[in-house]
Amino acid sequence: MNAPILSARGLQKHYGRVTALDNCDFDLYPGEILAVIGDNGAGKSSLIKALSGAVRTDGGTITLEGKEVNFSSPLQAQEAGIATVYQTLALSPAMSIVDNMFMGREIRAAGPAGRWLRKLDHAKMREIAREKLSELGLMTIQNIDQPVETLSGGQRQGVAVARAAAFGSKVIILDEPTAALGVKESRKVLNLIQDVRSRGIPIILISHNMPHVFELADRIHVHRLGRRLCTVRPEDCTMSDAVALMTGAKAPPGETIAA
Amino acid sequence: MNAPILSARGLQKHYGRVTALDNCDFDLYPGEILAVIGDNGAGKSSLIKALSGAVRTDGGTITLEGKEVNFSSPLQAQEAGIATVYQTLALSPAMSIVDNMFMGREIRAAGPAGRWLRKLDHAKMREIAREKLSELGLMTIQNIDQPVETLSGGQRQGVAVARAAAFGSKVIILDEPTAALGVKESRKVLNLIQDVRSRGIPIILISHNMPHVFELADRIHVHRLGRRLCTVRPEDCTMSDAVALMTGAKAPPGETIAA
Amino acid sequence: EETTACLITKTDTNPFFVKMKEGASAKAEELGLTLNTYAGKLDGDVETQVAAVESCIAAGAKGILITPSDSRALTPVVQQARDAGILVIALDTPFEPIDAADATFATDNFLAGELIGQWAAAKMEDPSEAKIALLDLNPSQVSVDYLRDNGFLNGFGIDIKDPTKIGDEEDPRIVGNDVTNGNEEGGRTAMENLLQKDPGVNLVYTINEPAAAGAYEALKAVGLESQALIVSVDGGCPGVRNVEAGVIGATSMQFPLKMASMGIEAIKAFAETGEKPQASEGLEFTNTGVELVTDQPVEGIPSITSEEALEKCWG
Amino acid sequence: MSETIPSTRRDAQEFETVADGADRSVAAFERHRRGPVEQLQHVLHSNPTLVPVIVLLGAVTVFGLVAGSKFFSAFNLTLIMQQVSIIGILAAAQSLIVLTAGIDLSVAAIMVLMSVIAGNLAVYSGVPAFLALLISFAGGTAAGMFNGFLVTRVKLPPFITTLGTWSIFYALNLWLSGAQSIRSQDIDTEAPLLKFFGETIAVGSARITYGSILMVLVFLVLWYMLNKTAWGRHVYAVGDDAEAAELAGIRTGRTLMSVYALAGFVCAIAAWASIGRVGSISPQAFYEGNLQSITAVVIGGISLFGGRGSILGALFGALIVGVFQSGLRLAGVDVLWQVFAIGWLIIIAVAIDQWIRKVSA
Amino acid sequence: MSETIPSTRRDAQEFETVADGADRSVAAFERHRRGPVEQLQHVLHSNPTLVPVIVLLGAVTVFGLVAGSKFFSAFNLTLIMQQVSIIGILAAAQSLIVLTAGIDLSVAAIMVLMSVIAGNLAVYSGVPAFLALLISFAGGTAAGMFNGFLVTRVKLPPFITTLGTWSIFYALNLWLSGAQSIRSQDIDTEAPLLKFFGETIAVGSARITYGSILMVLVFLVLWYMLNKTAWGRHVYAVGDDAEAAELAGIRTGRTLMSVYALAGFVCAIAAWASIGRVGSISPQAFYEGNLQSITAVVIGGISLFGGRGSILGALFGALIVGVFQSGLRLAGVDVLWQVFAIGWLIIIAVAIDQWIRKVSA
Ligand SMILES: Nc1ncnc2c1ncn2[C@@H]1O[C@H](COP(=O)(O)OP(=O)(O)OP(=O)(O)O)[C@@H](O)[C@H]1O
Ligand SMILES: Nc1ncnc2c1ncn2[C@@H]1O[C@H](COP(=O)(O)OP(=O)(O)OP(=O)(O)O)[C@@H](O)[C@H]1O
Ligand SMILES: O[C@@H]1[C@@H](O)[C@H](O)OC[C@H]1O
Ligand SMILES: [Mg+2]
Ligand SMILES: [Mg+2]
Repeated sequence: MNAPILSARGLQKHYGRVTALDNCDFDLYPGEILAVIGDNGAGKSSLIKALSGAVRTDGGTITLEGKEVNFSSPLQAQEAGIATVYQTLALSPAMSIVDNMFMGREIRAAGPAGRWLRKLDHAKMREIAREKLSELGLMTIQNIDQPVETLSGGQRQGVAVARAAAFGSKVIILDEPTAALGVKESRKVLNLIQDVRSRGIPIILISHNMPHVFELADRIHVHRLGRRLCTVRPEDCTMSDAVALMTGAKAPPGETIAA
Repeated sequence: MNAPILSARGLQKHYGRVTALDNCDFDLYPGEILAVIGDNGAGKSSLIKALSGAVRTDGGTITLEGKEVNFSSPLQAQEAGIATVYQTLALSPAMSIVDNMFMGREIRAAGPAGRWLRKLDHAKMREIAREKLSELGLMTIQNIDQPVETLSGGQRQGVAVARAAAFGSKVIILDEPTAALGVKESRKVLNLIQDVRSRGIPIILISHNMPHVFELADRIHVHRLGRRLCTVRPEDCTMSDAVALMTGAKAPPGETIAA
Repeated sequence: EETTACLITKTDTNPFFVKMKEGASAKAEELGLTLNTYAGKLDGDVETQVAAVESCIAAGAKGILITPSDSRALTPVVQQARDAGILVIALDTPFEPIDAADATFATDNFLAGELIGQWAAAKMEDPSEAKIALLDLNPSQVSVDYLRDNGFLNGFGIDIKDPTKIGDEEDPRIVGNDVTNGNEEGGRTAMENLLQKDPGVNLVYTINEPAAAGAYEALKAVGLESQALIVSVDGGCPGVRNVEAGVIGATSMQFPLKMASMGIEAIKAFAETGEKPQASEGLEFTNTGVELVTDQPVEGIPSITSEEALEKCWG
Repeated sequence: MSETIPSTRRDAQEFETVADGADRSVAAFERHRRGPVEQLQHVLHSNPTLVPVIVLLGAVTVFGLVAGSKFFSAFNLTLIMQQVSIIGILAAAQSLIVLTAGIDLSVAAIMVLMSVIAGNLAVYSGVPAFLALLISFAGGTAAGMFNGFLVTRVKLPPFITTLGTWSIFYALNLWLSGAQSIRSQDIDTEAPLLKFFGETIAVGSARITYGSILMVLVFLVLWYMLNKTAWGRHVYAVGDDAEAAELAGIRTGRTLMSVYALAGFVCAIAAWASIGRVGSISPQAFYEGNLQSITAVVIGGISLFGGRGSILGALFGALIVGVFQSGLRLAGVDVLWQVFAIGWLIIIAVAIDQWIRKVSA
Repeated sequence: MSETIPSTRRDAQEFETVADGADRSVAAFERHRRGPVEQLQHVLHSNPTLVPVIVLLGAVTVFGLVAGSKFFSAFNLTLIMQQVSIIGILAAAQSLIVLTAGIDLSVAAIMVLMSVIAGNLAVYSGVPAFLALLISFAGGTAAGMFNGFLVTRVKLPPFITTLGTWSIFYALNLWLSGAQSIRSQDIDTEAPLLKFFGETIAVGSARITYGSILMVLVFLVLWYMLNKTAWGRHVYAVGDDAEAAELAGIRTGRTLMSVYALAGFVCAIAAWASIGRVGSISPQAFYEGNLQSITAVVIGGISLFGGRGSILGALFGALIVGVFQSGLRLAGVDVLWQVFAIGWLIIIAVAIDQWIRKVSA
């Protein structure tokens, strides 16, 4: 197996007296879908926040494409190619869908107005946003200039996923992307994940939905008590095994696969 | 079949130009678990907000135990016996777990301090809270006086569910209670729902998780485009049928069962 | 043991009080007194002045010089100070009742107004054709404000009705009153407002010279600066230079520095001999004097020129 | 509830049932190595009201050293209590509003208006003093309810509401008083009761006014109400997240209304105390009292975002400002630089508070 | 992406695949019956800046009828423009801060301090006027950045930050100026450039000062920056939900810092304009300018919670206040009742705004 594209060693994160990450390791290989599973409070979100620059760790190293990185903000992670859909979505409620999709990646108008007056090309952004949204087939949205706050929970999730997937990235992280979605929309997101993966982009997927995890994942990172308990391959293990591992009902079988 | 305990006729709810409820009917029968399923944005949350007094409808009537009711606040609904766990959970982040559990139902101290000085009995509330939480077996929480904001998403959900279930109610409404929960915690909540039901209390369960819905529900209310499309019994129909109905892939079979 | 004196002014944002502080500090140094100075944050800031008096009591001061922000409200705390054996002298603004303090060193503000009123009446070709704008201090109508305003009107020959009320006159020559907060910005806006009511304004009374400077700007902006005569009160050096420049027709000069240094002397004397200062003859207070400053003297009203005034401005 | 799954009518997905055999331990560990600074931070974090107390003690010590025995006398220390008593009581009213995530720019205006009303009635209109006071209490409560009405019914943000009513109350105050103070002598003869809180108890050189005692009492009563009654919990909940509180079954509108009414009532109490403190009734006094009360509240560590902090913090906040002002005055520092120092005090006090809150429980 | 499911390696749960045949219609219907009032509400909702415009036109009309031709003259209308120009420019600076969910109590203090600095340098120290102005611009920007530093780095709430720095800037102002004004005549001889914005263009009886034009220009430039550039979108996003903006990849710290720096710079521009407007340089002027600028902003419909409202609203807000004051004065109303009326104006204007926002898009 080739070298991991994104990996972490010995990550530490404390919130006061709570240890959210306890010497945690992590590896993502090129082109794979890696699922991260674990109990509530096991530290999954903390892990991906550390990987995506949203929190600063108290210790440990992160390596992207072999180079050690040290993100001090989500922007740095994004610029390095790590796009994330957080559990809280990170959308601006009063702003329109287009504005949200292009937040931080606005397109400037061509010509002097853009160059000198830094004028934005609203028409173009609107067009691209509409295209991306319908291409992903995700949306049941009436108006692309609608403020995000008027969307239902599911619709918002759609916008956030679309934003992460629409712009070229090296790694996409999804923290429970289907938690609030209906069957139809979940399906769309799952299809989308596979679609993204088929373009060769590796994906980290946090999910509590075992059928989804076992359907999509190439490998499963089992997270427990703030660290990686083990990784397993869905071919090698049943859903029941995985659940037993993550809940502590069963001890990990040594190192199941070379991590 | 006996009379519905909670029912609604012709509910209307508009948000500006969006119609969230379009002449919607609803019935909940004593002792049953009624699942409400539907696409994102179909209007499920709007329906339960109307039933629980959280939003005022623009038209239609609601009947509880045969009497027409007109809730102008969640408190009125609660006092009438309708306890709700909202999608947003409705917890106060800076307050402790105990404070949240007893919010609005605080216990006053016995004796003159309680009667005249309205002093609360903190010790008693703490004790009861601990009892309820461990009885429900839901929690992996370290400290009952911990502010809710320090809990993970899943832990918060647990507190909210415990609050709704811990105090005697005629009807319990749960809006996607397991959406953010892990496998273990989800299982706990599902067991809890059955437990509550076995005490004779009817439950309205909104969920996108078809296996859970089909496992628990006595009847399934299929919501589509702001109204009740039909109700089905899980015995009479497959998950695929239900999904087909709610997504509009299939037309409803007349009235499947007498609603 | 050293003698401590206190100076408590209404604010320290007004050059008038800055001058007072200068006078007091110089005199205190000369006489070997320790001086503590206090000020309210803005006009009417009673509670800061109360606290200042109390601090002076705590600091064991021998005497307090105070320009009360509210001539009535501060009497109880001043009584406390006097009960503690401290000499209290009101500067600039008398207490109500005036004997709440041991002594008062002040300009006769009514007279200050009267002088500029008389001058204006003599200066105008036809006082019956006057159109008067009155630019006062603030909505609170403190004593210096109504004394000067009514003094001016009285001097000009207008029936002032209640001498403690501003704006109760009915003379048709009065275009109106507006407030300036005693600064240029307020003076300008107030003048503009009154010009709006009647662009024919030809006589402008102002509470002090910053307000007068603002009023002049407003007149100049619409080219009416030669149509209207501006009179004021204070005699601060910038004000005197404005008389020289023809911005202000006449102003009544007061002597804050003198008030303060006399006050320090009185405290020194009191500390040494226990003697309290006496009021001017026929008055309830010690008149520190007022002089009319103008470069266009009129018959029968003694005045000094701006050149002379520059020598003693706020002396 | 037992650990085994109750008999379900239909089958749960098989993998889910595994979870019932789960381990019960929790993802949490104690951290061990911790520097002394961090340890201090932790102690303060668990007892946030300690912060203003420490700042207060620190300030007293420093000024005691700098300004010497004049500062550190029983006379001066009790004097500071007197001097802060009015802003202190206003800060208590302000804390109530701030705990609900509001802000009240009108507290001092209500207070002054009520002192003018009580004074006019008792001194000029011959109304018995106690009745005049009762009327002013009712008036203060009504003024608070007017704010409350605008906030809860018209749904205006508190800042805007009180920015507007401040002007309104101030104008009414000038109108009713004719901008004239009521003289101390007149109060003494007509209605000495109005000056009740100016009375002092002398113990050695210490002079404790009834007004200082009143301030402490007001804080203790409100502390009890906020921390030991259901109403208090609701106030915190509303401040923390109003929507959540509403859905949880709190009558947020009513709670807010009661908070504004109570704050107005406390302002009227402050009005009574202020007559004793100043000795007369001045319509121009306490013009900056609104911002000063907010200063006390924030220095006391109550969050402007609502729901966090103890009302006792505001008492310490008011005392800190008083100690600073008194110390600087006695050290002969110009008002100018006093203003400057208070500016820094605000910034530094809140910065320390912020640093402490960075730690999570 | 096609409508059919891409080949999955493992099987999806069977029921899920059904969803792909789903209907594509959306839960949305037009409502039909709608009263005229509701219709108005809707129109205003989609164009919120219309509200202050309508209030402004309404006020002009009413006062035109009440106060007659004196009010309705070109002279008076341009005078109002002049009179509001300084508070207007401050309101522009304030709007920037309010859009980020902050509030700035120090704008007027920064302005006065910068006018004093420019004046002292140019009039007394013989520094060339343009250089003195450049230094004051740098100073205003630095003062803004100091606020920004406290907000973004020390993480103090903006209200507290600027409550503190207000005192600091005010004390510095008194110290530098020695509380003395700089005379108009001295400015004329030493540094007439400082008065540039006092120049007027007379068109008939209308007198448009360069200062009024400057105010409009400042608003137009800021409007462009906020609405047509990426920076502007980021400002709105930070105001709307700072945490979300950060996670979405906005450098919220930098954005906030730039907003505070720009606001400080605009205050320095206002300082220059104020010298032209007042004629002299007075350290005591505009003491209430902070709250007046906030009043203009809220009457203009910009939400104090950030992220919502157009900066042009603040321009109309300032004009509305000016029109009210002018109209009431011309109608012969006492200052007292003018204060009273402005209080109600704030409440009513924001209540209308609130009513309109009740409708959802
Ligand atoms: N900001 C915070 N402050 C304090 N504690 C926190 C914070 N964020 C997380 N924690 C704690 O850290 C632990 C791990 O939380 P985290 O959100 O990473 O879990 P998770 O595995 O994502 O859980 P879930 O499945 O519920 O999302 C939990 O005990 C939680 O209470
Ligand atoms: N406060 C609101 N303002 C405007 N529109 C709203 C509001 N709340 C809901 N809506 C709209 O009403 C419709 C129904 O929303 P609702 O939240 O009831 O859907 P739902 O069925 O619960 O969806 P989900 O499964 O995603 O929770 C959606 O189109 C949504 O955009
Ligand atoms: O009395 C003072 C007056 O002389 C000065 O000019 O302005 C302020 C007043 O309080
Ligand atoms: Mg998580
Ligand atoms: Mg919903």
